[in-house]
This record gives sequence, C-alpha cells and structure tokens, in this order.
Amino acid sequence: MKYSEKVMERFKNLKNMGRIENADGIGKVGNAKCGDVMWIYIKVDNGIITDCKFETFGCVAAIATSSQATDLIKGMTVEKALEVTNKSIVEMLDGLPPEKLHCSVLAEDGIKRAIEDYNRKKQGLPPLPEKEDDGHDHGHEGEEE
Amino acid sequence: MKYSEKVMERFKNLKNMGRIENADGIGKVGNAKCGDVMWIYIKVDNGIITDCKFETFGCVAAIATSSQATDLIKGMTVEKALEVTNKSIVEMLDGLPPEKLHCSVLAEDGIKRAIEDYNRKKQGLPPLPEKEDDGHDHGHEGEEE
Amino acid sequence: MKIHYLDNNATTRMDDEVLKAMMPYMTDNYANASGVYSFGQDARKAVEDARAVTAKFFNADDPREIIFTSGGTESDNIAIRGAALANAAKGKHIITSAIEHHAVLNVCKALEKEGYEVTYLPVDKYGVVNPDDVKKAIRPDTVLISIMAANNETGSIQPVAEIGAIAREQKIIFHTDAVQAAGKYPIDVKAMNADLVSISAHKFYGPKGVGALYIRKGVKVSAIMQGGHHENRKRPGTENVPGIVGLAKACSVAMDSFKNPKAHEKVKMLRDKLQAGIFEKIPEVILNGHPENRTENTLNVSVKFIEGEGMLIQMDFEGICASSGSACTSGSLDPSHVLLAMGLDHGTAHGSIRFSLSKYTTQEDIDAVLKALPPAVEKLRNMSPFWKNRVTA
Amino acid sequence: MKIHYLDNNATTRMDDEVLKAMMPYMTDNYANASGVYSFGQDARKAVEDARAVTAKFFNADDPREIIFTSGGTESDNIAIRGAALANAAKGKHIITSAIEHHAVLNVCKALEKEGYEVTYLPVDKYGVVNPDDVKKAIRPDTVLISIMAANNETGSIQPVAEIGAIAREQKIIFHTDAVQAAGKYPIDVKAMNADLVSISAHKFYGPKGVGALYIRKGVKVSAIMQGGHHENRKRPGTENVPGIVGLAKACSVAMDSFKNPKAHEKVKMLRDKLQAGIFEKIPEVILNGHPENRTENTLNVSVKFIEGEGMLIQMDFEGICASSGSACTSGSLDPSHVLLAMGLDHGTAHGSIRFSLSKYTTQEDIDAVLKALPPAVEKLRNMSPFWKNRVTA
Ligand SMILES: Cc1ncc(COP(=O)(O)O)c(C=O)c1O
Ligand SMILES: Cc1ncc(COP(=O)(O)O)c(C=O)c1O
Ligand code: FES
Ligand code: FES
Repeated sequence: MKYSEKVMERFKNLKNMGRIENADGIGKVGNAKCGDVMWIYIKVDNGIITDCKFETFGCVAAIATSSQATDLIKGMTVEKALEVTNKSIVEMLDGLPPEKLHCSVLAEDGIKRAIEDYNRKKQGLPPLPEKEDDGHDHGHEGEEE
Repeated sequence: MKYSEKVMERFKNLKNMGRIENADGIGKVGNAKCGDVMWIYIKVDNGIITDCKFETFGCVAAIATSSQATDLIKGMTVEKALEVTNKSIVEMLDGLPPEKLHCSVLAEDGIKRAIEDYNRKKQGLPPLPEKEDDGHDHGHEGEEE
Repeated sequence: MKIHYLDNNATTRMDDEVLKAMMPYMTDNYANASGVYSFGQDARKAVEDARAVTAKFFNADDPREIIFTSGGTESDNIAIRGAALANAAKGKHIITSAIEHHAVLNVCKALEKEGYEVTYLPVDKYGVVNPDDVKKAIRPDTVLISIMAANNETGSIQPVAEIGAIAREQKIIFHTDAVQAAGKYPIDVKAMNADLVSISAHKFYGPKGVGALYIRKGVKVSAIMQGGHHENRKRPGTENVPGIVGLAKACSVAMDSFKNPKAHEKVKMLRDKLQAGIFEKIPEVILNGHPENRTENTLNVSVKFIEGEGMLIQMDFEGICASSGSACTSGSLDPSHVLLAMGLDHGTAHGSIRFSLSKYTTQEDIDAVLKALPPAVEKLRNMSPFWKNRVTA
Repeated sequence: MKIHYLDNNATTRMDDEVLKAMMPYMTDNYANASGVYSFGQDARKAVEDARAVTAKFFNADDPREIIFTSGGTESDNIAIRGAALANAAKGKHIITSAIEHHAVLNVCKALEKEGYEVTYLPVDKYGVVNPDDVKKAIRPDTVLISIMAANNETGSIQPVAEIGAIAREQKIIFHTDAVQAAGKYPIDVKAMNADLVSISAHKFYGPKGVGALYIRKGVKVSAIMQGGHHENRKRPGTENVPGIVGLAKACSVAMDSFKNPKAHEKVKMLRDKLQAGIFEKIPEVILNGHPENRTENTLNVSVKFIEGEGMLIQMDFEGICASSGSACTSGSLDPSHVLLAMGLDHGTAHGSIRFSLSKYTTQEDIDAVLKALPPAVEKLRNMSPFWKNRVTA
C-alpha cells in the first residue's frame, strides 16, 4: 500500500481544515467500512459555494480527499458541485491504493449531503442527521467520547 | 549423515580387498535393505585364521567395516572370530551414522558364514549359497550383469 | 534524512556480528548441507552447530528438538496445524487467545473450517490472558493450547509458565509464540512448560526469512509441507545455511546480552522516557498494554479523537518510523484486534500508535518523536470533528 | 585443498552481483516492507521491483502473477496442494510423473491419503515423459497435471509445452517444477501453457531460502499457511526482502546470460568434455538421461559393478564435489527413484554419479575429475564381487 506523491503533498499542505461557524450547509457522513467520519461545511452565496471546510476523523486518504474536494468546489455553483464524483477527486490526487478507494466516497457524499442540508435549510426543514452506508455494522464509538 | 574420521581413514587406506583363491571358507552375504553384497574369504590353518579378504559391492560403511573386520580376525582362532559382533567393529571405527548401522551387520554375518562354510567343507558338505536377511524384498540385479 | 527507526517489533536491523557470521555461507562456503563431500559436511556442521546454539537459547536439552523454518509464521503454522493434525485422535479442541498474531489466529480459523473447535480466550484491559480462563476452557477433547509469550502490539507479557503448568498437568500440548519475547528476555522451555515454541530471527537482530520451532521430544507434530527428509522430516527444502547461521548468531548475541543486561536497561530507560514525554506533552492519551509487565522496548498509546495513520505519515515527514496496529496487517481497515479485545472502542483503537525500540535506539530518536508528535497530534485533532465537540462540550 | 565443485544441481555459488544487490537490504535498508513510513515503502518498492523482474523472467504479463516463497519446495507445495484444495470441486485426480522431485511426489503421496487419486506416469529409458501418456491418463475428474521442466538428476528436459497444450485444451491446471530449468534456458509460461511454475533462487546463483511461484491470473490456489495478508494472501510472513531482491537479481543475471549465451556454451562444452573423457577412460559406463535434450550442465553416468558413495568419497579426497542420487535424499538407502523409473536395475542405479557444472566450472575442474575418477573406479571395482565375476566369466 503506497500513497501517491500528490496525496502526500496534499496531506503535508492541507487546506480548508476546520469548521465554518454559521455554515449554510453541513454534510455529516460516515464510512461504515472503517467507522470513519467526515463533516463538510459550506457557505453559499447566490447559488455559489463561497467557502468550504472539512473536519475528518479518518485515514490519510480520507483527509487528503476531503481537502482536495473542498478546494475543488470552492467557487462552483451548487449544481456543478453536485456533479463532483469521488473518481474525479481521486484522479486529481493521482489515484489511491485500491483498498483506500472507498475512503474517497466520503468526500463526494459529504459534499452532496452538505448541499442537501443547505437546500433543506432554504426550505425551512430541520438539518440532516449524519448519514452512513448500509453495510454499516458498528457505531462510531469515537463520537461518544 | 557424516562418517567418523576413522571410517574415512579406513576407507582411504583399505586393507584385505580382493579374493583368496582356494579359500578355506567363503561367506557370501547380502543386505536386503539396500541390496548390497559382501563376500568374505578366509584361509584357516590349524584352527587359526591366517588370511582373510573381502569383496564388497556396497556403501562406504560396508566397505570400511569389511576391511576393519577382516583385519580384526586375522590371527584369531575360528572360535574367537565367531564372537566378533558388528557392534565391536563399529566401535573400532568410532561409530557409524544411525542409518548406516545396518551395513556393519554384513561384516559380522560374512565372517560367521565364511566360518560356517569352512566347517561344512571340513565335513565334506557342499558350499553355502549366498545368504540374505528375511526382510529382503528385491533381487540383486547387480549380480545379473 | 536521518531515520529514527522505532518499529523494531516489525523487524530489526541485523547485528553486524550476525551478518559477519553469515557472510562465509553467502560466499565461499555455499555448499548444500546435504552434500556427502567434505565441503557439504562443513555446511552440515554449520547447521548442526547452529542447532546446538539455538537449543541453548531455548534452554532445550537436545538440539534435535529444534527445527529451522522460514520464519515465525511458518513456525506457528507447523506448531498449530502440525500438532492439531498429528494428535487429532485425542480430540479436536484448541484453546488460544483473542490477541494472538494472525499467524496463530488464522491457522486456528482455518482449522475451524476443517472440523476443529477453537476457544478464543478474552484478555483483561492490559491485554493479558488469565490462566484461570485457560483452566476453565479445557475440555476432554482439548488437544492444544497456544498462548503467546509477549504480544507484538502492546508488549504485554503473558503468564505462559502458569498456563504451561496447567497444560502439562492435563497432558495437553502447549505452544507459545515467543516471536516477540525472543531476544528481549531469556526463553526457557522448561520454566514455561512449553512443548512447542516459535521464534523468528529478524525480530531480534537476525536475518529475515528464517525462524525456528522448538518441538519437545515425544511431542507429535505432522509436517505441513512435503519434500525431502530435511529437519527431522518436519520441514523439507534445501537448508538456508546462511539464514540458519544468522539465526543462531542472533541467539548467541542475545544470550550474551542477558548476561550483561546494560543494553536492555538502556532500551527500557529510553522507552520510559518516551512514554513520560508523550504523557506530559499530549493530553487525552491512554497507554495500551500492561504498565509494568511489558517487553522492555514497546510503547503503545492511543491518542484520542484522531487516527493512527495520519500520525504515522506526519511523523514520517520527520524520518520517524512507527506503526499503528501490527505491520503485517497494515492496509487493513479494521482497528487492531488486540486493542479491541482489550476493550478499546473503535475510535480509540484507531488512534493507536506503537513505538518499539531496539538496542540501536538513541536519545536523539526519542527527542525526535517528542518534538514531532505533539504538533502532529494538534494538527489532526484540529481537523477532527470529535476533538472540537469534546473541547466545546 | 582446492575445491572442484560439480554439484550445482544441488546448489550454486551466489553470483557476486546477487550478493551486491542484497547487501543494502541486509544492512541499512532493513525495513519491513509493510511499514507505512517511507523507509518501509522503500523496502516495499524493492519487493515490487523484484516481482516485476521475476515476472519478466517467467515471461508473465503481470507481476501480480508472482508470489515469493521460501524455496522450490514451498513453491511446489503451494502449487500442488494449493491448486488441488482450491479446485477439489472439479475433481480429485492428479497426474504427475514418476521422476518428479520429492517436493512434488511427496505432496502427491500425502494428497492420496487425503482422498485424492494420483497417476504417476512412467518415463522412457532417457527419463522423458511421453505427452501421449498424459493424454491417456486424463479423466473427467483430473484437476491438476504436474510435470517438471527438467529433471534434477539426469537433466532430461521434458516436453512441457506439449503437455501444457494438452492440459490447456482440457481446461486442466498445469504446474511445472522449473527449479532445474531456471537459469539454464529461458522459462516462458506462455510457450509452456503453464498455469503454475516453481523456481528456487539458489539453483541459479541466487540465495538459499527463497523461491517464487508463478500463478496464472484466474487460477485458484489456496494458501497452505495462514497468517498476515502478504503475497496476495497466498503466502504469509514478513517478506524476506534481501532474499527476494537476490532472487530477482539472479533472474536478471540469467536473462542477460540468455542474450549472450557464451557462458552457457562454455558450460556445455566442458560438460561434453567431461562426458567424453569418462567414456574414454572407464569401461562399462552408461549415460543416464537424454543424450541431447538435457540441461547443459548435467552429466549423470552409472559406473557398473560399483556403488556411487564410494566414488563420491574417493573423489572428495581430491576436493571434488559430486553427488549420487539427489542431494536431498542422501542418507537414504534406496537408489534413485528417477533412475529406477528409467528402467535401471538396482545395482546400476546404485552406481550412478552426477556431475553438475556451473558458469564457474573450469577446465581444471574437469581435468581433476578425469584424473581422480578412473583410479577410484578401479579401486572399487577391484573389491567388487560382481566386477571380478564379470571379467573372469
Ligand atoms: C507475535 C508474532 N508472531 C508471529 C510473527 C510472524 O513472524 P514472521 O513475520 O517472521 O513470519 C510475528 C511478526 O510478524 C509476531 O510479532
Ligand atoms: C527439481 C527440483 N524441485 C524442487 C527442488 C526443491 O528446491 P528447494 O530445495 O530449494 O526447496 C529441487 C532441489 O532441491 C529440485 O531440484
Ligand atoms: S480507512 Fe476510513 S476513510 Fe479511509
Ligand atoms: S547401504 Fe548397503 S551396505 Fe551400506
């Protein structure tokens, strides 16, 4: 198992870590396979994502892809951001080891969910709870601490 | 598997190889386990073994013990020679590897059989045929050549 | 970049003396130990001398009780599968623990599919098996007990002497995986009442690709591979003469070190410094493993709210080599089975990091960790959703 | 005493280049290839680069088709037991030959006890398997065919390409033990239609204790040992990085040698000189093995009316290393199963002696044999009851 230079570079020089207070949308997603968690925060102005940050409890692949993804969608329209796939993020990082591909799904899902949350808020609905895959077989004990 | 120095020394400087024409007794024995063959020739004068030679188709242990044994019984009375055991021959050679112990039986048997042959001849009986162990499971193809 | 190698439970640097002992057999004395000529007999002598030294290392009576293998994994496989198969007439129940190395656990799992039953004993919060649990688990059809001497992840030392005594009393074969004990403290098959003991040379300054298995006289073990009649018909294949010589040299270097334990004391002193420094500089850290009864070189901590991999990579940027979970399962997503068995939750288990020192470890290496780890932790915690929640809570 | 080493089918001297390639991994680059840190990734890269080179050596498409093992014996065991177990649903009949190495034969014999049926094909007087016999032996439940590429005792090269084609046509897995072919001529898994191919590094100037197995993509093989997830889950245990690097270097040295075959031609030339000299100087000698289609370095003759061991020891007094039967069964009393399968009687089989040359063999080595062997034979014949009988008859 070896990460690409790009992943290492990205992990060394992370961007967009942390939370956005008063975010317009928050996407909380969890990875059932490994129990890892990613929260994506977006600020939206006029249909355009003006800011985007992440918090990730996860592996290096999860952290690097969340940084990459948040960078990518900054300045995008919400519609455009919905089209971002984990595959494109992985490609931007020169690939991931096969057993780490699933980690990149978190970033895609997190963005989608943050946008969904934003849309719900706009409609006055309550915020979305954290989402997890179906194959999920254990709780996020980490959260309980 | 390793032979002792004494075995090597003996094999290097073999004595008593060959046949005695007009021997007083010939002991032809075979080893059923490995298919090897030893012929012991004795010359007896006045109840004393005055000469003794061997022919061996066999391994180094068989050759070394036959040389050792023939040396040993030269000058012995026939009765004394009958008391020689493979164990004593092996000891004189500082031992044999366990899987080679059976080879030393040939020398003891060969001597015994040569003496038996000598005794029969004295009584005017026909010479002894070659003797083999009971466990014997294959012929001596070597002889057929 | 200068390397600060702190992953000695994964593998060690070979001792120069070991390499020196091996060199002739990799150059001029290359003969096959089965050759009948003197040149081959010299190789045979090297192998048999190595066997005698290794027997001493185990405090075994008879060199014929030692067979050489390709490593700890193979030793474990021969011990467990070999003993289970050879003694199946007695029964098909095996007792082991939840914290064994995969070389033990996965053989047991395979045997379960083949009709064996296996009891996996729990451990306490320090990762230690309770001999009483062993006693209780014994059934009339119990054929083998396998409990490791010291754990690779936590260093926790197991009560193998007591367990061995229980096994002996019940006439059950007792195997111990001493791969992590070897070289750290003396292994004594008599004191341990052990019938089968595995070691791997590269874990104590010997070469990779060679191990040994002690098989007490009279204990029946089937071969798991077939071939020539090498190693007392228990392990076929042309003998790895340089490897075997290297293993024996590692054994004799270790035996010398036990006589003059300065190097061992130094390792422990540095390990304790590292431990104290981490606990001083980083909040919310817990120690994994027994506080005292632990191999001298091992420190496993969980840094809460973050994951191990990020720490490892961040430390790697500073040349520090450490591990998270056991090296041979990295790439796996599950947190360490050892830590889970000790009762850690998934998150905390994921946040574990293991430093394992060697006699070559220096104060400088420790300083490097104490400099690099706190900012790494801070960076990762700052992006962890759980950390913020905790602080703001 | 100067050594005249002529037992290269038992093992070879490592090539200096091989040792040189291994040295960094036995000293500074000692990391475990599973370490996540760069230092470990360097070791990983060394292993994966070695895998790529080894794949080329086999003319395999994909490095993932190669796994590293502890030697030829383990490769054979994984191939045969692993394929038999993994594909048992298809059937439990195996076809092999009477002249295989014990690492193949004894696995087959063990499988027979476990409910498999094995057909041991005969060979002709040159020790060669007939592809027609393979065809005839195939049954609907035949799951595996294992025929060696070249025999270790006689050097006779087997028609593996034809046999592989038959197996492929019938969709039967085909394994070939290429331990004695490796390094002597190119191994091409495609030309051979082989699904599984075993090699052992120390037979072609590589280190002892490491081998490789080619496993064609899609061919199911069960692991025979359990442990960590190394080697594509087919072979657990900490990778023997220096050994693996050494094996790959031996492969690349061999590939170079095929491009410029001078060294191979020299070996054959010396071997032929030795053969001619022996036949000229010693009466009543027969050649064992195919007169032409034989590995370039092997000469196996039977000297009638005497036994091999005496010749070997007598030659050893002159520093000559040769063998009688295969090295790994020396100490056994039975004459070579290979020679018996070729139709030799016990006595003649017992009188066999094998000289196997290497690229390091010199004219001087050959001269030494031609000087030492005739008097040794004379000495032994003079004390052989059969020799005298024959002459006087
Ligand atoms: C406790 C324990 N047992 C067995 C092994 C397996 O040893 P090896 O990888 O040398 O086969 C290891 C190390 O990997 C270990 O730490
Ligand atoms: C044809 C053949 N197969 C397999 C082997 C086994 O190889 P190793 O002894 O390296 O395990 C050998 C050599 O001993 C051999 O000659
Ligand atoms: S392993 Fe959990 S996100 Fe990568
Ligand atoms: S092996 Fe036949 S006599 Fe020694």
